[in-house]
Amino acid sequence: MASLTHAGSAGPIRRALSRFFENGAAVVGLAILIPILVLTLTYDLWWLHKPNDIDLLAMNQGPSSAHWLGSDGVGRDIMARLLQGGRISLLVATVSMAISTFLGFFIGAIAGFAGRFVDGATMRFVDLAMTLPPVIFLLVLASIVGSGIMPTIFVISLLSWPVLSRMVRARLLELRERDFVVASRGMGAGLWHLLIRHGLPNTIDILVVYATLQVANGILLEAGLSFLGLGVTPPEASWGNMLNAARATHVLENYPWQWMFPGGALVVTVLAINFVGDGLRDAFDPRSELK
Amino acid sequence: MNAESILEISGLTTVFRIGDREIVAVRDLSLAVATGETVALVGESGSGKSVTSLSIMGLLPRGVGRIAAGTLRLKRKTGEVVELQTIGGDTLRRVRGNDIGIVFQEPLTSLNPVFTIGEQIAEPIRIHMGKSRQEALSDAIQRLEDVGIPDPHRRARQYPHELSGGMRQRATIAMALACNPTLLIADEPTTALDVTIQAQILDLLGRLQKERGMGMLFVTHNLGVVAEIADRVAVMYAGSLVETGSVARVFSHPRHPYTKGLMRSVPQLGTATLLREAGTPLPTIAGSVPSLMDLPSGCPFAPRCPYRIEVCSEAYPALADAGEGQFSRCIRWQEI
Amino acid sequence: MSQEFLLEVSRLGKDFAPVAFARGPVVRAVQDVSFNIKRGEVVGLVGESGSGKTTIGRMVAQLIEPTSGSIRFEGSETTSLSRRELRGLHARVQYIFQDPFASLSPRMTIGEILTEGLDIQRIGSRSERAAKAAQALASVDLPPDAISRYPHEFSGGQRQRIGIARALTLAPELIVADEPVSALDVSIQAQIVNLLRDLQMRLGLTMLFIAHDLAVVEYVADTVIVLYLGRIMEMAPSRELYASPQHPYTRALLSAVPSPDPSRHANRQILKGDIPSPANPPSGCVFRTRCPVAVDACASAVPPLREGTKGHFKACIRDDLG
Amino acid sequence: MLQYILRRTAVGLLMLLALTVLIFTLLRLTPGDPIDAYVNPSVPISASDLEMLRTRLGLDRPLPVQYFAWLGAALMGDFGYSIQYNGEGVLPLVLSRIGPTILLMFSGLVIAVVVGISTGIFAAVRRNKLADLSLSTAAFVGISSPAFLTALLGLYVFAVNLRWVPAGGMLTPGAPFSVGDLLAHLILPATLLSIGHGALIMRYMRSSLLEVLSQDYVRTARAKGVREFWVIVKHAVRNALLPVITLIGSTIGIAIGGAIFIESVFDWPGMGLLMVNAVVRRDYPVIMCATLLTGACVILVNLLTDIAYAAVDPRIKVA
Amino acid sequence: QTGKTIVGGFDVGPGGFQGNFNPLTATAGFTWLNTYFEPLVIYTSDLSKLTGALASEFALGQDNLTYTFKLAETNWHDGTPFTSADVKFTLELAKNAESGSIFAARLADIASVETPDAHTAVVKLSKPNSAFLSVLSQLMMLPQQALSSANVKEIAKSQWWSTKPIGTGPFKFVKHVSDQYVEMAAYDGYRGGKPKADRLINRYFANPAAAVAALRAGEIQFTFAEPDDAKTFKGNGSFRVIEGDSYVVNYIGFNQRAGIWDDLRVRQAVMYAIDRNAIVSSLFGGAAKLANCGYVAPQLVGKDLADYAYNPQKAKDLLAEAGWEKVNGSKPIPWLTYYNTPQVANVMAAVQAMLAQVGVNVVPRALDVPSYNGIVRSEKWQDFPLVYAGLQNGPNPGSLNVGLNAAQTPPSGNNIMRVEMPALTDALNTAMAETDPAKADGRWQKVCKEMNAALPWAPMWVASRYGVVSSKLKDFFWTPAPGGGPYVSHPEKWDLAP
Ligand SMILES: Nc1ncnc2c1ncn2[C@@H]1O[C@H](COP(=O)(O)OP(=O)(O)OP(=O)(O)O)[C@@H](O)[C@H]1O
Ligand SMILES: Nc1ncnc2c1ncn2[C@@H]1O[C@H](COP(=O)(O)OP(=O)(O)OP(=O)(O)O)[C@@H](O)[C@H]1O
Ligand SMILES: [Mg+2]
Ligand SMILES: [Mg+2]
Repeated sequence: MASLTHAGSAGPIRRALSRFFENGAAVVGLAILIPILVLTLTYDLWWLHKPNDIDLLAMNQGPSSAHWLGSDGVGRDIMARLLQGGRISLLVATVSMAISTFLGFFIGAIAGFAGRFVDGATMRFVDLAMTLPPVIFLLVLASIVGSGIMPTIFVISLLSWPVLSRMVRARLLELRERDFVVASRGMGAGLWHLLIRHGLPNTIDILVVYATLQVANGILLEAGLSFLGLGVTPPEASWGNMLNAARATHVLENYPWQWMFPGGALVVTVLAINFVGDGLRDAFDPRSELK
Repeated sequence: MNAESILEISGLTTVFRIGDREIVAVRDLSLAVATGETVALVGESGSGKSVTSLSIMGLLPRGVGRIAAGTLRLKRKTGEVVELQTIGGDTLRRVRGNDIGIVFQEPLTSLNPVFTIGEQIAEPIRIHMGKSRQEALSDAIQRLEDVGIPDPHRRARQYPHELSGGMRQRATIAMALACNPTLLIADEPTTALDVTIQAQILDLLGRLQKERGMGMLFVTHNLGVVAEIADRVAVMYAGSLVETGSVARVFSHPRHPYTKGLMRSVPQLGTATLLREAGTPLPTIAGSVPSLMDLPSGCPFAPRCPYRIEVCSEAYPALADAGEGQFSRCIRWQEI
Repeated sequence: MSQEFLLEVSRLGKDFAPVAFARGPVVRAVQDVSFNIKRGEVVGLVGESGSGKTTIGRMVAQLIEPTSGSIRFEGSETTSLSRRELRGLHARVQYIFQDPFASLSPRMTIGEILTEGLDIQRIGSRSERAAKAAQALASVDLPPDAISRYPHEFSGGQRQRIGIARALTLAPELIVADEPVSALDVSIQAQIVNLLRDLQMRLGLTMLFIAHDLAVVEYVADTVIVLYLGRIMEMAPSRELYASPQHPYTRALLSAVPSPDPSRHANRQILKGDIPSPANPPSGCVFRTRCPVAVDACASAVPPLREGTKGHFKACIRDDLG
Repeated sequence: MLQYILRRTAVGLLMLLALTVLIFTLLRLTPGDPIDAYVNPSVPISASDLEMLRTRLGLDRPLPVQYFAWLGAALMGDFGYSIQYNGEGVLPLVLSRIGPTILLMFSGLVIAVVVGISTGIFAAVRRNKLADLSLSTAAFVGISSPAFLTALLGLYVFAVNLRWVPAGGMLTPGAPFSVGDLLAHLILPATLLSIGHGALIMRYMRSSLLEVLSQDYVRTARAKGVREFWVIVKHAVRNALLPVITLIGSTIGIAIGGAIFIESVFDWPGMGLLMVNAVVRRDYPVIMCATLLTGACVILVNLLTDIAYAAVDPRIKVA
Repeated sequence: QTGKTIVGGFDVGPGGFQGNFNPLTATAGFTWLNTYFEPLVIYTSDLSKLTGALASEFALGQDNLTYTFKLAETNWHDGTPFTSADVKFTLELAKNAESGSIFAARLADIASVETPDAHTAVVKLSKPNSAFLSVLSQLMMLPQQALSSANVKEIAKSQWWSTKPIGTGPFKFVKHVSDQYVEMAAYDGYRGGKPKADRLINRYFANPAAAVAALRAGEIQFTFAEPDDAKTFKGNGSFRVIEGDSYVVNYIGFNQRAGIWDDLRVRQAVMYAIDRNAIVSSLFGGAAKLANCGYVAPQLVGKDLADYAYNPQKAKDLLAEAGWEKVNGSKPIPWLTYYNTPQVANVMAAVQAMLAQVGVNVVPRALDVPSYNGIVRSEKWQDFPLVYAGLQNGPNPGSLNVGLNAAQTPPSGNNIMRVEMPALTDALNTAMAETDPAKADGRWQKVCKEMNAALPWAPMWVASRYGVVSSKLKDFFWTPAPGGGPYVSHPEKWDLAP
């Protein structure tokens, strides 16, 4: 009964989180991420410039006391655009993450739990989605649905779920044979019960990690799409379309603040999210439960 | 060092670092293995048996486990006596596989899945006996034959997963014996096996040990196995050696309440029917094995002990000499 | 209640086909197995690893479908049930697992684990379910505060108790216990065996007790079935089987068990060779390749399971052995 | 084995068929057709001038007719003519681009694999030491940097400013072919391409090796007296490579069509560039053929990965 | 490798047409085509008038219908002489839509082509056409001996164009490596003299920025450059920046069928709301001319046009009068463009902000060319209520006709904004029929006036375009002509300093 003398009873999620907070890099990631989130979400309350206010008299100016991070080619404040862009990039990344996580989980879960036939059919579908050359898929999809925030979200979500489906399916195929799931089936559990009571909690590590990394991935994909001119359309700011400016050599060379700040923000944010994701992976790793 | 001993452990204390705490996995363990002798180390899961064998081999996980105290003296093939806890690097490497062979519990996981059986057995032969690849391989086939594997030429070319459990365990034994070590450590070599296969392996080990006159440290948790194979037995509980002596002595007159309880709680073939028909429950040891993270003060067995008195939970008992080479870590050993 | 037998298994067989899209031999895990269990009886199923014990247990518990043969529960055939009926049957047969670590979901509290079956079967209200869970917990000697804890906070023996409690919540009539003690520490095994035996007698449970530890089976079971490569070798009342084993395999098995009693070591009989692969079992008697007394005839036909003395069956053509 | 390959091939062919239907449908849902791509809107061309061109290309027929016409011809090995490239045969065109792409991919992959695996091993062995931390951080930065940004900066720094390497293309135009020239053009894009993959491989290798190092058979190797160096290189690395092979396989699959950023920044005449141009120009025959070919490559690579996996891991039998 | 090799990005930017080798389907790319093919007539290097190329002399008869061309004495690259038969062959092929020619509609007025002798060609039109010679300037002469055997219907798909074309220009085709470059060698027999460069290479670039990078890296000697990139070369002694008029008027096109632009006051309000001066001086760095109609050339503009000077208050008032709140209010109006340059993105952002100030909510959206064309040629008015586009307005002022004449409404023409303004159509028809150069300007001024008053589009400006040349490249001539020309550029004189 020795182990019963432990005080309190932390659930698996709480334990994972406490492991997470022991991970230095992950905490650093979080420490970077939280201020970025707070800043992007609140900037309009405290920053006097608006992201789309043009000032043709103050174009391409370097950082100054008026424009902390300088101004862009139409005299918009880079700081305001950076923060608004962050908001948009994070919005796109988060929403597309939610959609693709949802799709990925359910498709993978159904393949994993619903038996051979469904599994085979679903997985061929997933294979197909993965065989599609991403460039063509992206370009074509983007020209069909157009560009802008919603289409970008749509495109990114559609591009990303198959990977998750595969992981979820693999986990559930294995889970299906695990004793506690067998026990549940032995008590008469149906598909829905298994999915919600066992499938979901036991893929939570995959989901959490995927979701985190997918946010990072989403930011990168958005940037890539915008770079190709397909993502979030200007004048709405996003980190990707701000970076697009660096394609012009003169901007790259003469107005480094116009791309360095969004580029830096993007890399740092993605890096921080990756740190967090990696920390979560370790924290939620089922093997760490054994220790 | 005693003339006959190959291995003399005295006062071995091994600790593990877990987070910012240290746990004592083996505490003040003294034990000797003589040439031609089989010593069994028994105890329940987590009692420190494997840690003891790993300590001897210097294979404690780096940065996590370390020998905190004690000496481990080994008489090498050359007759030279070394202290295993102090030598390191190359010398230790030359001891491993050459002077000491070890067989692990899980034959599947302790064989490398991507190399053939032959290659894996040949490896220590090449390292320690300086033979060529070809020679080593034919030696390996010879070793496979020694451990009773039929058709050793074919088997040598196969991968671990292509062999049955018993066959794999024979292969790991062949590997441990490849360089004719003077000491064999067998860490629960039969636990993962079926009884009929276990009987084969025990028979094999017993025979090989006699033939070669090796010393053998045999780790197990099965008292039946101890009786089958060992000359002397050492019983561990929660990291401590609680009782040691010749098998005959300990089995007929256990001097520690844990040993006694353990022996009684295991149902015996033939007698179990009587118990069932009489409706008597099996004798048990109350409670469960304590976690090393929070060992009780004093005697670790005290909370479960029917002979417990107050002092038991105050002081860690010393190993008391019960005569005829039998020792017990119980202050009331005489009453048992 | 008029049925003599709670469970009647006849000519049960199970083949495992290779997984989807892969090729490979069919594994004949269980072949032609027939036995009956009376209400309140404990039947022990012993055999070495891979002999098909778990497969039989799972077919009995309706966790997998037999390839052939029939399983009758209280006289009614179970292999052709509708989903609804199957769910009802699931409540009446419960399973206890070998591995106390794998059998409890690490993501659920003990309370959730114990009420899961009641939830699935939609039995009782929330509070009734909680009460049943608490009662089950008490019956396996665990403290009530365990209800809000997670499995990792318990030792192996305690977890096995929880697994037993879970099986009890649905008040089953038949329990399939699949090696319930073999993963446990020696000093805990006896506790769990006692608990199971106690519950069985107190609640009048019928039990299929699977184990490879012959001594434990001897203590628990009224009738013992010895399996080898998916087939029954010998089946007899426990006392008979241990006192006078008839089949050469049973004898070898009993003799191979290591014992602290040195007198038993002397006439030890060690079987040669390995268990053949169930994907490619020997012709005729599956044991003949390792049998010390095999004769040519053993290879030609599968020996039928014949009743010798009353209730004592064996599948061996050699009647000439003592 | 042969049967396995045949079966996989059959499934693969069905998949390709589905792929063509999918792409065909998607393409026709996009606004604009090849003729629309042909005219600069600021050039005064009247629409009637373009109609005949449209008819010439058969774009006025109903969609299913066009699809089956395409499929029928494709099954005969005739993939038609490129619209944008003045009637170049599609198949030779696409094939001529697959070489450069494979060259780029392969070089990038070789760099990524060599660097990724060796640093991965190094980091795992030096777990949590300074070397590990800095390598891991570098890998994280590599994973976190958008490919187009590194490509742009790389081009700007190494080609435009330092002039170490040419600023794009695969060969110096007009110059006779020389390996040195090819390598000079190749090195920068290949290196930049390898960053992301290399970083990913490094991370995988590190964690995979860490896992393997805790396996029993590694302990067994030590117990045999194997030198630490060989314990890692011989016993651990080979096992640790298994998951990395899968990763590399999936990377190739994705990368074949995905090197687009590098190809477009460096004007590398590969599939990525071809496909982007084909989509922008609505060059249907080229898109169809390229999709089919990259799809086939992905399927082939997946198959090869599975076979390679079986070759490295004797436990796995493809059958 | 010996000899001088000039490498350039001659097909970069809006004047180029990478990968097109068939002059019959060329809408641009004449800068390059002109190095190996030649038309009968060509614009002078300042684009002010037409002069002879393969036609050493040309004249329009009194009937305003008969054109007589005296042909130059020269040979094709394969050595066969160039004759009037080639002219007849080329014109007939170009007029035949079956060949996939995009000149068919523009050459529809040709009634006959006669060849009185080997060095004279006479073309008769069915009705006067002021744009005829201008069209001919883009029609490269093709060798009859090489193409007459080909099936006309297959000619558009022929590989001849990109493998072994034959022209009369100063350079001979050597090879084309798709998506990489086209290589030419000097044609020693060129009638204008042996070219100074031995080889000429046209490198292909995915975008102007890549070409600029190559230029800076010293790999090429010339390329088109985006205005902002061009700026960075200013004051750099190793490069020369060429600036010139683009001849493309940029406008905000009102979809006349969208319903929301019906009221002239709304269109005027758009004009007043945009501070074009500020945009030109800041975003264009002054390198653009304000347009108040489709033209900026002084001889075409005329006097007393409304100047629509920036006046946001007036714009608001006009909108209020027109009941804009009811017509559209603040609903977002998609604003399409096919320009994907950073400069245009900035311009549109600025305009968006200015329009937002007066209560017109436009949302810019940049598309690729086919999507844009596909959308604006469709009938779904709500998809393109507003565009930002350009249309060539010179050197032949008749270019605008295709975009504004009611008769040119798709599918027949390119009047994508569906402008149907009878007065404007009349003015255009009159001007198009005027073959007398002396009177033509006046006619076009009328068109301009009409545009200025009725605002079928909101005309914005004509911007400058830029090329950048390495100073090693001597005697190089380039000007940002629409579609790349052609104009007299003397490629045979281009030379490379060591
Ligand atoms: N790598 C390790 N890190 C931390 N603690 C360890 C480690 N290895 C062993 N221990 C601790 O040492 C104790 C003794 O473990 P050991 O493996 O020796 O037990 P054992 O007697 O061999 O048990 P078993 O019968 O299960 O093999 C365990 O309780 C465990 O907590
Ligand atoms: N799902 C499955 N797919 C394929 N083969 C299986 C499956 N389950 C069991 N088998 C095979 O069927 C045979 C019988 O297995 P089973 O698990 O019933 O044996 P067991 O007697 O319970 O063994 P153990 O003592 O190891 O638990 C074995 O050879 C096993 O490999
Ligand atoms: Mg152990
Ligand atoms: Mg089993």
